[in-house]
Amino acid sequence: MSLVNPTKSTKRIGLLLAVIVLVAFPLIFNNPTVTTIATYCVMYMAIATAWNSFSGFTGYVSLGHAIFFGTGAYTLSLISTGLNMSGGFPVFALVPVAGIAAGALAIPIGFVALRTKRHTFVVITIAAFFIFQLLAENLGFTKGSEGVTLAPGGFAASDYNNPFYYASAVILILTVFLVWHIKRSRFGLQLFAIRDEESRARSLGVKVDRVKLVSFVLSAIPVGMIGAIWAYFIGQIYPQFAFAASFDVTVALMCFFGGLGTLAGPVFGALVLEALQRYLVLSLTIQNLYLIIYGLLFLAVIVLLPEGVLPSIKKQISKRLLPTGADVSFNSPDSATSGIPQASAANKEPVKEGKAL
Amino acid sequence: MKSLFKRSKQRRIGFVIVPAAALLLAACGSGSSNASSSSATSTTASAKPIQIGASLSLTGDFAANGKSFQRGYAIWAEQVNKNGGLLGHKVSMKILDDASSPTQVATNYQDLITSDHVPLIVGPFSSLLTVPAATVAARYGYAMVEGAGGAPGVFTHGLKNVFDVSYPVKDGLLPVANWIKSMPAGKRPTTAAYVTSNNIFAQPQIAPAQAIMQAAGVKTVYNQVFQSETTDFTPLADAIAATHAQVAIISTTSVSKVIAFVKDFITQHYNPEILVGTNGVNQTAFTSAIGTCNANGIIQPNGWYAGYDNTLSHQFVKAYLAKYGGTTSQITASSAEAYGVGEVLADAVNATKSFNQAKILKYLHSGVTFQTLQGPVKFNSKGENVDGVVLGFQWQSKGTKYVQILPASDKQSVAPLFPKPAFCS
Amino acid sequence: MSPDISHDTITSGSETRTEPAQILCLEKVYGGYGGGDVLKGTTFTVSDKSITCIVGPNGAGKSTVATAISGILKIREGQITLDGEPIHTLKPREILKKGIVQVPQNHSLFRKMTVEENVEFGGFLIRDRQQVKTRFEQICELFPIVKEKAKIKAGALSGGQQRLVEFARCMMLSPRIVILDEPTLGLDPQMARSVFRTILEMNKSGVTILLVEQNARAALKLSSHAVVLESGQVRLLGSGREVLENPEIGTLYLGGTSQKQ
Amino acid sequence: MSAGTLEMAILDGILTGGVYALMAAGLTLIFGVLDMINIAQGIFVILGAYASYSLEHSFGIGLFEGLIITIPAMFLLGAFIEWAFIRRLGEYNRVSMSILVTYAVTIVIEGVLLLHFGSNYRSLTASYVTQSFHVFGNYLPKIYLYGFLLALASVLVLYFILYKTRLGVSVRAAMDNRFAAQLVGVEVKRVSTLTFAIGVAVTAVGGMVFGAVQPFTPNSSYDLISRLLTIVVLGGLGSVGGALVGALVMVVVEDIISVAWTPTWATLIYFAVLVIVLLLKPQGLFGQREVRAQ
Repeated sequence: MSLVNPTKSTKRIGLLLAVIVLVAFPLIFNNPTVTTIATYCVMYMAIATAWNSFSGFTGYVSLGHAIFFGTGAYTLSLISTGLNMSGGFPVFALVPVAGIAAGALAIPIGFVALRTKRHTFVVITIAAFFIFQLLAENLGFTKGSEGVTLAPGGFAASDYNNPFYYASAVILILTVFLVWHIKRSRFGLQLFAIRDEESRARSLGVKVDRVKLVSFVLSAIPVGMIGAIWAYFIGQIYPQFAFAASFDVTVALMCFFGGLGTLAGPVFGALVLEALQRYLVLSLTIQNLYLIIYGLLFLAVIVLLPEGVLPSIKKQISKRLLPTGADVSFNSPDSATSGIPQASAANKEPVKEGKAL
Repeated sequence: MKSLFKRSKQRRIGFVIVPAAALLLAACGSGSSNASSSSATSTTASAKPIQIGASLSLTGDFAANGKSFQRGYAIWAEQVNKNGGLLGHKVSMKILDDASSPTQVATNYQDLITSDHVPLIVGPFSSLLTVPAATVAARYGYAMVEGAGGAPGVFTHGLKNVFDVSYPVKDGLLPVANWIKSMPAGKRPTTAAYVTSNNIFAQPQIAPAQAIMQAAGVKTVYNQVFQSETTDFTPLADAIAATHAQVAIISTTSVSKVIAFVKDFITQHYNPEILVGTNGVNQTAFTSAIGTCNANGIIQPNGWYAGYDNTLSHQFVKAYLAKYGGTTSQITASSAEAYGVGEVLADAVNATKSFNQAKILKYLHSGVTFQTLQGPVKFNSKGENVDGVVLGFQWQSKGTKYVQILPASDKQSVAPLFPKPAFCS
Repeated sequence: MSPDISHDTITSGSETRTEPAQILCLEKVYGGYGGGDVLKGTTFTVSDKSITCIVGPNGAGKSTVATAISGILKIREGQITLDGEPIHTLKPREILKKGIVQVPQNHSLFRKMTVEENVEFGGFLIRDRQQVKTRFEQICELFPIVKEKAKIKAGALSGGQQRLVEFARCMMLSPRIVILDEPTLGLDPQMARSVFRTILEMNKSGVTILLVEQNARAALKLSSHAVVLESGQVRLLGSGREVLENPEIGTLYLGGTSQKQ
Repeated sequence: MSAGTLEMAILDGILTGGVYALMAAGLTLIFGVLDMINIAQGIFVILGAYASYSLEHSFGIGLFEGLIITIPAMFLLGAFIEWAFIRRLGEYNRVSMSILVTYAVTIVIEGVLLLHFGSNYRSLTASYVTQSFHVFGNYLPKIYLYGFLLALASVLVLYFILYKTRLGVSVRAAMDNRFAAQLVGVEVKRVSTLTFAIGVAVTAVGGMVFGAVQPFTPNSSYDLISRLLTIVVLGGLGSVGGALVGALVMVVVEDIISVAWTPTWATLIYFAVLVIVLLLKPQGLFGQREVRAQ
């Protein structure tokens, strides 16, 4: 993954390398603790990529994607226990079903929540989150606060984690592929237009409501599928853990850390932060210190690298390698080729939002 | 000027590299410890020390109890070492923090078993974390003796490696119910109000007690389940007060909620003849919040308290005070539960003369009775403690003394304050 | 000042004085939002009591010039001077105190407040309430709409009416220079004409006007001076008429050659 | 259930709602002027409660007297946080960034509180905490009444600042149109700092009453902040009056459902009410209708 102005071929080689590392990792590092952490990392990489494809691309911060995680978890758990499945690989066949359930649920939620503007959207997703957590706690068929226990996977103890790792890796690859496609498609362009200035996008004929809803639903599906794998992996789900309040903020931090709205950012952020957090918790002897370290790390990143780690590094490196001042970063306004009058090239007025409008 | 600028940029990038390095360290650190494997079956006296692994909630929602557990385990390890260790090995506790998360608790036990190769593990805090923890342990054939996973849900999953040294949660209110049942008809209260939080520890206690009391003619006048998200308990407490129920039972997992109810009962001048809280009543947080004098007469069921007359218990209390100082009233039942876990595990190891998990599992399932500071422990096939005794405690002497009152037949029990004296303020 | 801006003897438009003083100068100004510079060495001056019009394509930095002069955007390099004194280091309110007032492109009224409150807000910096009252009476005479709609919420006015209230508000401080950013944007032709008329009146009352206008043809006719901006640099300076009649500029920015309409 | 119980539930709701209104008023002001979502408001309330606790336990300073110290202290903390972090947020992605920054602030403060106080429940005590007035056959807890009156007084002070002072005029201008306020000479940066600081300062009062009414730990802030956010959105972002109404609606709806039907579904019904209100009126009960830009 070359960071600087990668050409098509280096990009491809980088991507290939990344996939090889992803596939080979549990074969090389086969310590179960490492593969457990790796499995969670891959899960969060997929979740962060999916979350970012909606919230990072449109600027609508969802704090309710835990709903889809929980829905996926409950779908797999309830169906597999309902059918008395005895573990093993067949249970993974329910993962796509969980994705569909999450996606289907995202339609009405998105339809309602996306009618509001950004600030309100954040809060309405929180409200929706609580509604679903409370439903899971109180409805009969979810088994309430008692939770649902699944049949154990039944895989050999020595590489028990591998099926879950590879299932998550498949979702990760599919999600990254999907988001990569979205990013360079007309659809992606519309999402970015909404993020930068929704009213202008609307006036340019973007079907804003539909585009946002489709993006919301697409981002829910991988989250639901990972939720299902998680439930099977952990073996038992309770409402307060399947629908976890801190889920979305954690994911948002990952996306921001790597670089919101970029493709590699969330993957990188999830990898670093998930591993870092598990490492800090395992290694710090003074309790709660990790909270402080974690928080200060973020404040420092926000102050020093406000665009996130990857975009900032990219900028620094490109500045150093291309000292002429030609700007290769994707966020900067169009570079000027002086002398020639250009009426079309420079049409990007700086966005300044008069907030009362 | 320019070089200064550059240097500062480098620092920024260095800052970013730190977490990435931490990740690598995490991977390498766990990987390299593969090398140190402990052959644990040796019984020679000069054997090398062993680690006993546990994951506890030292942060997050269950942190307060998790820390009590940590103390209990620590004192147990100290006592074991004082008596020459386990099969001649000095023991030390390796405790990881799971931040009250089931995901982390599973990772932690996996790490303890596969990276640290601990020969023995003991359980986490909270029924919510016990199943994920035991599932991982079962995968590697480890027995998990635990002291805080007594909710019915823990035993219905066919796990063959869970052993709870405490009494089963669903039995919690039985002594109170049986006491009420045993009262002469004229004296016996006739109405009861039940309120419980929607929680696997709190909720299962209500129904068995309610059944006994209803059979004894105690009418249920209020019975509600509330959400842990509830912000304002006053309307619930007021509604209970308005029923003038003679028995009020509040089942919660957190001291904050029982405080909220009792505070409101005080302001409403509602004085039930029997007032029971299933959790937190013995804590200083409770008495200091409602006022010591107001605690007078309030009852809590529990498996243990510092005044418990049992040789093992005395040893524990002495060791606790020596290590952590303070007064006996500051020793929580959670610490004792953890200590009890250690006692059972040590007995099993000593009886089988090995750290072999299969042998230990077989022994724990054999139906023998263990003696612990909480009294006798005997496991049924599910791992529940069928000998588990639930005691009833009550604040007496204007809230200055916390004494055992139930079961009435027990020689240690003193006469209960009945009806409960009116609140002081 | 800089030698390339010495050809301001050309007169046109409403003002026909010779050698007026240069009150506002921008010298090699660099600056922009977040990502990079929008202004890349912008240099020009504004003559006292002139109407100076800035034209250029989208993204040339016209509005950025306006926000830079009023101090809302801090410039990165170069300087901006008023009567020879640098003002780019000052806070927006200090620049305001010096008599430079901006009416920005997007609607800048307090929508929840009445027209009266809005206009009075123009005198926020005047601490003497009595003085604000007096000035408000004067403004009402200049802008009858303020009196007419005094108690109406500003958000309820039409686009053109809002513009006039914004003008009225900016006059509260008796400014020396008024910067108008796209004052006729989104207005119908009749309303636009009325706005231009008001601008001329303001100018006649002694106020220097710096005008950023998309409707370049109409604006240039009105202007005494013109600045052609392109990619943050000044491409051409001259009188309004000169620019209007420049064949290249005409083709590029004014939508066709400069034939009389 | 008797009729008296329902009346009591409503009365309780109004008294408790006043306290929530105060905490939410700070949040809504901060939103209005700074155009940001302050996730840290919850932990500020808890910090306020701990501040009162420390003064009471270490120096024997009473709850109400302690406010003389805690209010300015929280004001300064707010000013510092605004200066150190909030000011650095740009216009771009402001909502997301503000959530992240204030969340980071939250976990740092939470970590510090945990290090210092541990995770055991604490509560504020005073003789009047468990006392009540006997009026019309009902018992009215003193602390709720005091808390309500204090909250009311604080909201009145906020109103006075907003509508009768030059700072208030600036604040309202900045809330209405930040850019325009700058144009007429309002020092928006200074106003932002002051607003944030005032918004945080009221949590000293909110925290004191919260801590007297229910026990708290450093973890208590998360439930609180989700409640406060729903209150300000229900009332209309930026509207202090809206925060008052939103808080009352929240608590009263839950209390009535709890008593008249079941506490099991009370919270869910409130959230459902919120969603329905926002469906019908996306700007909240007292929010200004959003006007599409150009």
